[in-house]
Amino acid sequence: MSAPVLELKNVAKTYRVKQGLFGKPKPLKAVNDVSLKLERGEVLGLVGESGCGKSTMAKILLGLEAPTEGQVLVDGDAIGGQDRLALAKRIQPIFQDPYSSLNPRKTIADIVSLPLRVHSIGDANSREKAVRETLELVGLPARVLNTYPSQMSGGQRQRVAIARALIMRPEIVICDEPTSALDVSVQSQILNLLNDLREEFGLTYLFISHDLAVVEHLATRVAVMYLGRIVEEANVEELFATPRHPYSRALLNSVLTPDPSQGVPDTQLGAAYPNPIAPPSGCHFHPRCPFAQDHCKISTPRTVPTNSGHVECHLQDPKSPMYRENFSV
Amino acid sequence: MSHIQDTVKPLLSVRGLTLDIPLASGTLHAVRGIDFDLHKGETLCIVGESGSGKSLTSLAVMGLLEKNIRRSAEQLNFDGIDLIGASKRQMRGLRGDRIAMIFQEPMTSLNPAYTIGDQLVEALRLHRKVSREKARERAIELLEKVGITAAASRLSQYPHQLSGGLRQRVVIAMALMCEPELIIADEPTTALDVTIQAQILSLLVELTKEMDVAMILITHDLGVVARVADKVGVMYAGELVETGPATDVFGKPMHPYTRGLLHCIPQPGKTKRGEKLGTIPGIVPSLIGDVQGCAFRTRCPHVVEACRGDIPERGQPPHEFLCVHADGARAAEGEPA
Amino acid sequence: MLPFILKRLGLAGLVAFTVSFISFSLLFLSGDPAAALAGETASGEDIEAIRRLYGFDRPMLVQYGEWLFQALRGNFGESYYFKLPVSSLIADRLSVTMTLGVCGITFALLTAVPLGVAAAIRPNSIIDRVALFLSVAGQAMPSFWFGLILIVLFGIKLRWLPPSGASTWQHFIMPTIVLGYYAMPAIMRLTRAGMLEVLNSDYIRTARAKGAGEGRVLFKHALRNAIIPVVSLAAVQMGFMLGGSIVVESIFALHGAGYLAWESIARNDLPTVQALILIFSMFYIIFTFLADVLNAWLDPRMRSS
Amino acid sequence: MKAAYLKTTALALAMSVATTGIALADKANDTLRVAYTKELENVDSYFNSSREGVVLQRAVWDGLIYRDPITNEYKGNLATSWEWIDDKTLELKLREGVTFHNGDAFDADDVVATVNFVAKEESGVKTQRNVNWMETAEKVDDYTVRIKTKEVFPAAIEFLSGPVSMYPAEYYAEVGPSGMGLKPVGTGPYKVVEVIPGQKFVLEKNENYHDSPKGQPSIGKVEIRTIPDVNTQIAELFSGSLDLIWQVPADQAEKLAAMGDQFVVTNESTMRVGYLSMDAAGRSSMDPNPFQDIKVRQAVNYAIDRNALVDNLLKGKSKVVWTPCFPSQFGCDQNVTEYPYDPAKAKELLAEAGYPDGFETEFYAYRDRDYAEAISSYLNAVGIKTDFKMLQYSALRELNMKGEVPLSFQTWGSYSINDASAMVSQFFKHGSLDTTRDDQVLEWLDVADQSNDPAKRIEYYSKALTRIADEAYWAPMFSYNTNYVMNTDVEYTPTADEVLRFTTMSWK
Amino acid sequence: MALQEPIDPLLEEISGPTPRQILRKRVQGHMGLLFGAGVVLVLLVIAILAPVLAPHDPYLQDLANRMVKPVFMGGTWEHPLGTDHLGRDYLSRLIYGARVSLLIGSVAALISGVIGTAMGVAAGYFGGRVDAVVTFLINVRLAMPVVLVALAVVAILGGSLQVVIAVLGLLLWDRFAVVMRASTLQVRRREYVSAAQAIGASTPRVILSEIMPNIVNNLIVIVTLEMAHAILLEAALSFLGLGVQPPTPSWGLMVSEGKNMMLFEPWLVLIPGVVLFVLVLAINLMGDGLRDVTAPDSRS
Repeated sequence: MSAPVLELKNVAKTYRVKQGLFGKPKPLKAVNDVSLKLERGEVLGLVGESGCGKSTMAKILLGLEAPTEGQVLVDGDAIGGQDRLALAKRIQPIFQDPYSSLNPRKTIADIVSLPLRVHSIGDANSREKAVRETLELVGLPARVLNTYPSQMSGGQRQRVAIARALIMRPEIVICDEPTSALDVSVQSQILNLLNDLREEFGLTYLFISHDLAVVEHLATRVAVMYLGRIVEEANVEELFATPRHPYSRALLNSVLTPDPSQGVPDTQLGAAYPNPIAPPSGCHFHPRCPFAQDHCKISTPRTVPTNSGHVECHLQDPKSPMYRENFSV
Repeated sequence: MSHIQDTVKPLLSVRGLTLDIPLASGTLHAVRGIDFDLHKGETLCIVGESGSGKSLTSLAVMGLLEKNIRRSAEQLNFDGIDLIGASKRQMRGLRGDRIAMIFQEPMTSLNPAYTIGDQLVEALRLHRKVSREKARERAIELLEKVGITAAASRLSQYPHQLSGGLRQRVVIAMALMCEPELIIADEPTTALDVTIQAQILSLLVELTKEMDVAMILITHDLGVVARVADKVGVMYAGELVETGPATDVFGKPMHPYTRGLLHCIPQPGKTKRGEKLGTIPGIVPSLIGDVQGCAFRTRCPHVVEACRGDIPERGQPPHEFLCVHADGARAAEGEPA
Repeated sequence: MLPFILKRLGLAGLVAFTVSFISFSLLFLSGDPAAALAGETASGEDIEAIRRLYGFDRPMLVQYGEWLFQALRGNFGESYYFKLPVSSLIADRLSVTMTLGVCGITFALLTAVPLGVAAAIRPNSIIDRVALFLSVAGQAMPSFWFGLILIVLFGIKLRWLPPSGASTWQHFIMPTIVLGYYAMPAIMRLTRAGMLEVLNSDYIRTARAKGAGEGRVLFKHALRNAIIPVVSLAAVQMGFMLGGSIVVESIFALHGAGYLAWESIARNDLPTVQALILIFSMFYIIFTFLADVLNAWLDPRMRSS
Repeated sequence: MKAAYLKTTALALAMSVATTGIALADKANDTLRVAYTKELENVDSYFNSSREGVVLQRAVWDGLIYRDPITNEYKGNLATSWEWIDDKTLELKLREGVTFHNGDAFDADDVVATVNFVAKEESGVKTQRNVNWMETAEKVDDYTVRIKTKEVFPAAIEFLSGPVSMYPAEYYAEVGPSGMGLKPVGTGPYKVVEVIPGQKFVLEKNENYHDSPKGQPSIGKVEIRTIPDVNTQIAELFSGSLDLIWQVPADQAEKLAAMGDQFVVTNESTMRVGYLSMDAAGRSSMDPNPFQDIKVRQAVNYAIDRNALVDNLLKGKSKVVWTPCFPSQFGCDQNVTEYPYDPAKAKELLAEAGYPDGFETEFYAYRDRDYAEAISSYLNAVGIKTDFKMLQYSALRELNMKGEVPLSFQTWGSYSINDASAMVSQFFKHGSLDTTRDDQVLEWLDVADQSNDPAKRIEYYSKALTRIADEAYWAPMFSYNTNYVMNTDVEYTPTADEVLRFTTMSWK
Repeated sequence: MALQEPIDPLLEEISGPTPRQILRKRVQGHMGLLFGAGVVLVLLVIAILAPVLAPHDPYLQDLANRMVKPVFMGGTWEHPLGTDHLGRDYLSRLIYGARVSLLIGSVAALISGVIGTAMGVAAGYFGGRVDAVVTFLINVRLAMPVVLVALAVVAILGGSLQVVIAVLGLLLWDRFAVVMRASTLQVRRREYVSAAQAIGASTPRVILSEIMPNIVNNLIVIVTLEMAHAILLEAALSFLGLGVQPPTPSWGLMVSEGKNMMLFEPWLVLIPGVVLFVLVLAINLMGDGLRDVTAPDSRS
């Protein structure tokens, strides 16, 4: 088996955060010892509440932030050893807010051709040709070339952002909540487009979203993140069918399908999201976990392999006193 | 779109509500003659995409529109009070007392300069002659009711010291201080995480049932609507294109737009993983200038010439819709009529 | 709160130190203070003697170190011109400048804040336009010119106010207006912008939705938040004002610290100039410090952190 | 200070808000209100060097001798008679029965203490030249003293009747110059009752003033305020809160005079002479240095229309001057070469000197910006392009001493000392300020300065002045004048030495 | 190859105005900006064409004709605005004075703009220690009393056009630094900056091509305000006698020179004062206007 197209080995990112205006800076583990593997053509859905470290992960993968610890490997090569330009050819981003991700002072042609110009690929003519082709690819006519982002709707802008990400034909695209700022009717267009492009070019996606319905629809694998850690990772079928971590279950529960026969679900997540600067002891999830017992407050759960991935929960760990056989929450 | 559900007089009755915004380039017809009734204890969800006019509708009921927006209606009646003709003083008396509002952004809808306690007590002391102590007691009672622990000590905290979810609970408690008869909640959970969203929604549902409060809930999220609403109004380009009980609207969506929306969202279990989602091509048309015919026709797969003319009301109360096609073109999509 | 204050104080001290060092170096370049001291008739030898007597022949850093050491003990040396301790000289003059500064900032706040609030309540109304014009015109008006015009108008033509001096409260009216007018535009604009922003904020809508009356919304909910940045600005302006009172004091013959500064520059009275630069910057530093503390107190977000 | 201000504020408020607080002419209160332009550094006359200080000195203290400003005749003041015992010793008999303002009696001890203190260089008297000619003073008896000079010093009488005033020995020993500055005590016609340094002085008539040639004071109180801006002074004069201002620029004085009978405007000449100094010695870094060429210096002299400057700018009793001294000064021979305005000749001389297109030079000044500007305009007209630099006096002086000034417009007031040595000897004796360095001139001036024989002095000053003019070392310009503006209640005739004498003022 | 059919009805929206068209429209509707820019333009033309427009040599003195009254006060057309205290033509000096004021304003603003922008952008972009240092320097600068320090330095170095410009340029960078820092911080958070970085664009490229175009509107506003500030300060320095040196015709100097006769010939002060006021007013109006028309979300 060839090396995974993207691999994270024990990646951690710690910020020093000032508490209040003049407090002493305290460490904030935004990403805490994360290991992941992504095969070519896969779509990894990364889900979790705001503040769980999803966006920091995206930044690390894009080379915008250096990990404090661990390695990121692309096709088996460590990112640290590659220069940013080479990396940029292989990993490209699509951001959440199409109103903020396009420079308002540049024309669409400028925006889409920027990667080519940065990497000094081709001359003006060949670049224009590439831009036209890519725009066509994402369903935008060539006449948008000389318009500005402010003249476009949100969906069109997101198409431009996709065109910019694809013009270099990268292997991996980091999609950071690419549809959360869009209306439902536009969201489906973009999701379809992303799906089509993946098939066409064999792209690998890291798809960050808080919308589990979307993740279920698009992803092949899902990683659930909580307070900087991946608490469960599995094939999409397995995770949605038999979530093993209580948090995964709570997330799945909170998906509101448009079914009037059901009421508002009870997530059983008591307290609010904890302060990441002072994470709870033991299993970070214990204050909100309906199954939590004293053991969870003391002992940090181990990573336990599952059928298609792994999970971090005492309930799933045969070596833990809390282990319950064949338990899926 | 009138329907007489029963002989009980509705708490809120809206007929032909129209909101116009004069702009340099012409008049923006933001809301174009919408009708609905709301009875005591009922929850109405108005769902629509951005720019459909749903938020303006809620502000119009509250009388909190920007000064430059022109409001007119054949009828805008709250418990026998004509809100269009009401004086400023009368409106002030209603707001916060009998009609309360919950806004979208819990981070910004509380005044950062005052404590939670001050802000909770304010509405009550404005409308009722209650002592500070009594008001405080009521505030503590309500905070506990919305699930805030150690309520008494929270009163002296400032908004920034609370998380988003807690703030939205405070806002809800604030809305309930005077035991209103109507709560208008404008996207109350959009800014929150999915897990918190579920909590806040169930809190709202429980409280409105318990206190027999009518609620208008504005949202773009069909999932929320389905789970919360007694009645649903689907809004598009300033019009309510389909209204009816939630089970009817979701069970048998009549308007092509409603069906389009439902097809757009991936529904675990229903939509096949990875398959193409339904789309509604195009964008919402500009509402500046005269708008003739069906506003959805630019995006409707069933558009015919007649869509440019007057659009008839179809269906039977309580489930009605606006379309030239008698069945809302359900047959054309191969759905059972 | 205490660590905040201490840290802020430390920073203020460092700023003051840097300012004093910069100004000391600048003045050190100014050439030979001995010649200035010696006066019109001194010979070259006299000047040499004075140079040695005062220690002007030593390296700059040594001189600065000594100056700083003495300054920290409140001793700014002796004025070359008056032969009096600089500290007592300045202490004598500061009251006029402080009075002027306090009157000026009060005048500016009393005119600018109501005007800014009125302008924000009705954007694009007549009041808004008048306020905007006043502020633009205010920024464009050279203060020396404005002062001269006031003297001609009120001091001479109308004879309502005394043209110069500081002996009665009437003497302070024109200088106050000239000095205050200088700070008014910025305060007015900030009040207006702040009020506009606050009035568009969600919590104002919340207050209205509670049924709060317009007055309550404006003054209890909006102004309280809009005024927070104004406090800082007023402090900054007050600092600038004291430094900028040079022009006003020289026009109205007010014997304050600003006028002393101008005269001392003209007389090459280095110890006085040096001390004044330090004291004016200390004022700025102290005012901004107080404003920060006041802000922290006004703004619960800062208070609790 | 603050308390006082608050008190006045409260008082003003209490009195009435309606009255505007402007006091009208204060003849009724017997108080004369005068303005100073400059802040006085120290009232102690030995520790200030300004004209304002001289005015106070003459009012508060007395010298041993007095020179009548009109007749120039020397009269006894604190001394009743004096006599040279040898070349360097002057014996003076003192007036008896004189008391200081603080009640101390005046006698020989006071003279000895004063002279011995000020003559010491370490005492730091500001204007050394006024005192450094004295060696010591010794007491002969209670009312007789001897003053020894260091060199032969013919101008001693002049100095004793001018800047050297007598201080109370015990009081001065106790409080020193700074104490004297805050609470001055003298024997003069006025005593100081209030000093706010740099801002305000209040003088009160000395009822016990001795029978001095200065005369008896008439006005009861004099209030002097420092108002730096002439406009403000005039505004205060208009509003009736000042009675007398002086050193009023010519233009304003003219306008005030034209206002008819509202004000009395008087003009008097002063000893101050304005001149252009040129780097004839070639000390500056200019290369080639045109001013080393006599033709260039003559050209500069010819280029300027001194009459136009005097007629249009200085006006009043100013005169064109051709010598580096004021014409009334002893030894200031006026019979020297003159350079009438002749721009054509100036250009011609420049061409002969090798500058047919003129040249460029820095041009410095420290006061009277408009005069300097007018002069530079004349120079530009003949091709001497000036890079004009206005500096503080001390800065210019420093440059001057370093010899880095090629061309400058300067002035000299001779401390009102009516002797040519007070000016020409100051600048042509190879001191650091000498821009010419002519050995011949030095020699002649040494002879003139150190002789007690008036005829010999005149002869040698004349030689020196003639050579200076012939060589065109300087371009002397004009003498200054002062305008005095009074309201019509005040009776005063100013004198030519630019000193306000309150004693000779009275109410009409 | 098209995976998606072009969605045409949707694209009707693209016919909306370009940013440039919106800008033009806003500019056309902004009276303050039009007036301000117009006046500045006129004065600029006057300054450039001064040798052509001035009826006399501004340096030519005529001591016999001093302080001739302007034509509207009974003077003659020979000197439409009269003459000054050395008999120089006031109109000509006023015209040449425009050169000095505009030169001082623009060069001082340029110098301080370069310093302040470099500092502010660096602080905003790099953050951390760079930001701490820049913020400290800004604090130091703000704590220095400008007028006092400028006066002291000019007194030391002697007033000349170059010195005044340099002093003002070196003193007035604080607002540039503050505003550019804030703007950069704001823009830096935009996702297009992250996008450019993720694409692999170098830091200079990101700053120059992604950040600068989006903060340049703020920069222009500050340039105008600081220009006005510098002109006023120069006038104040000249008024106190420590600014530009004669015979250079600066408006501040003219007020200062005219001040002596203010009570008798008020026009000597009024004329340059009014012109100075109008110029600064116009520049400020232009700056305010530019801020209004380039503000991202002020679609009225």
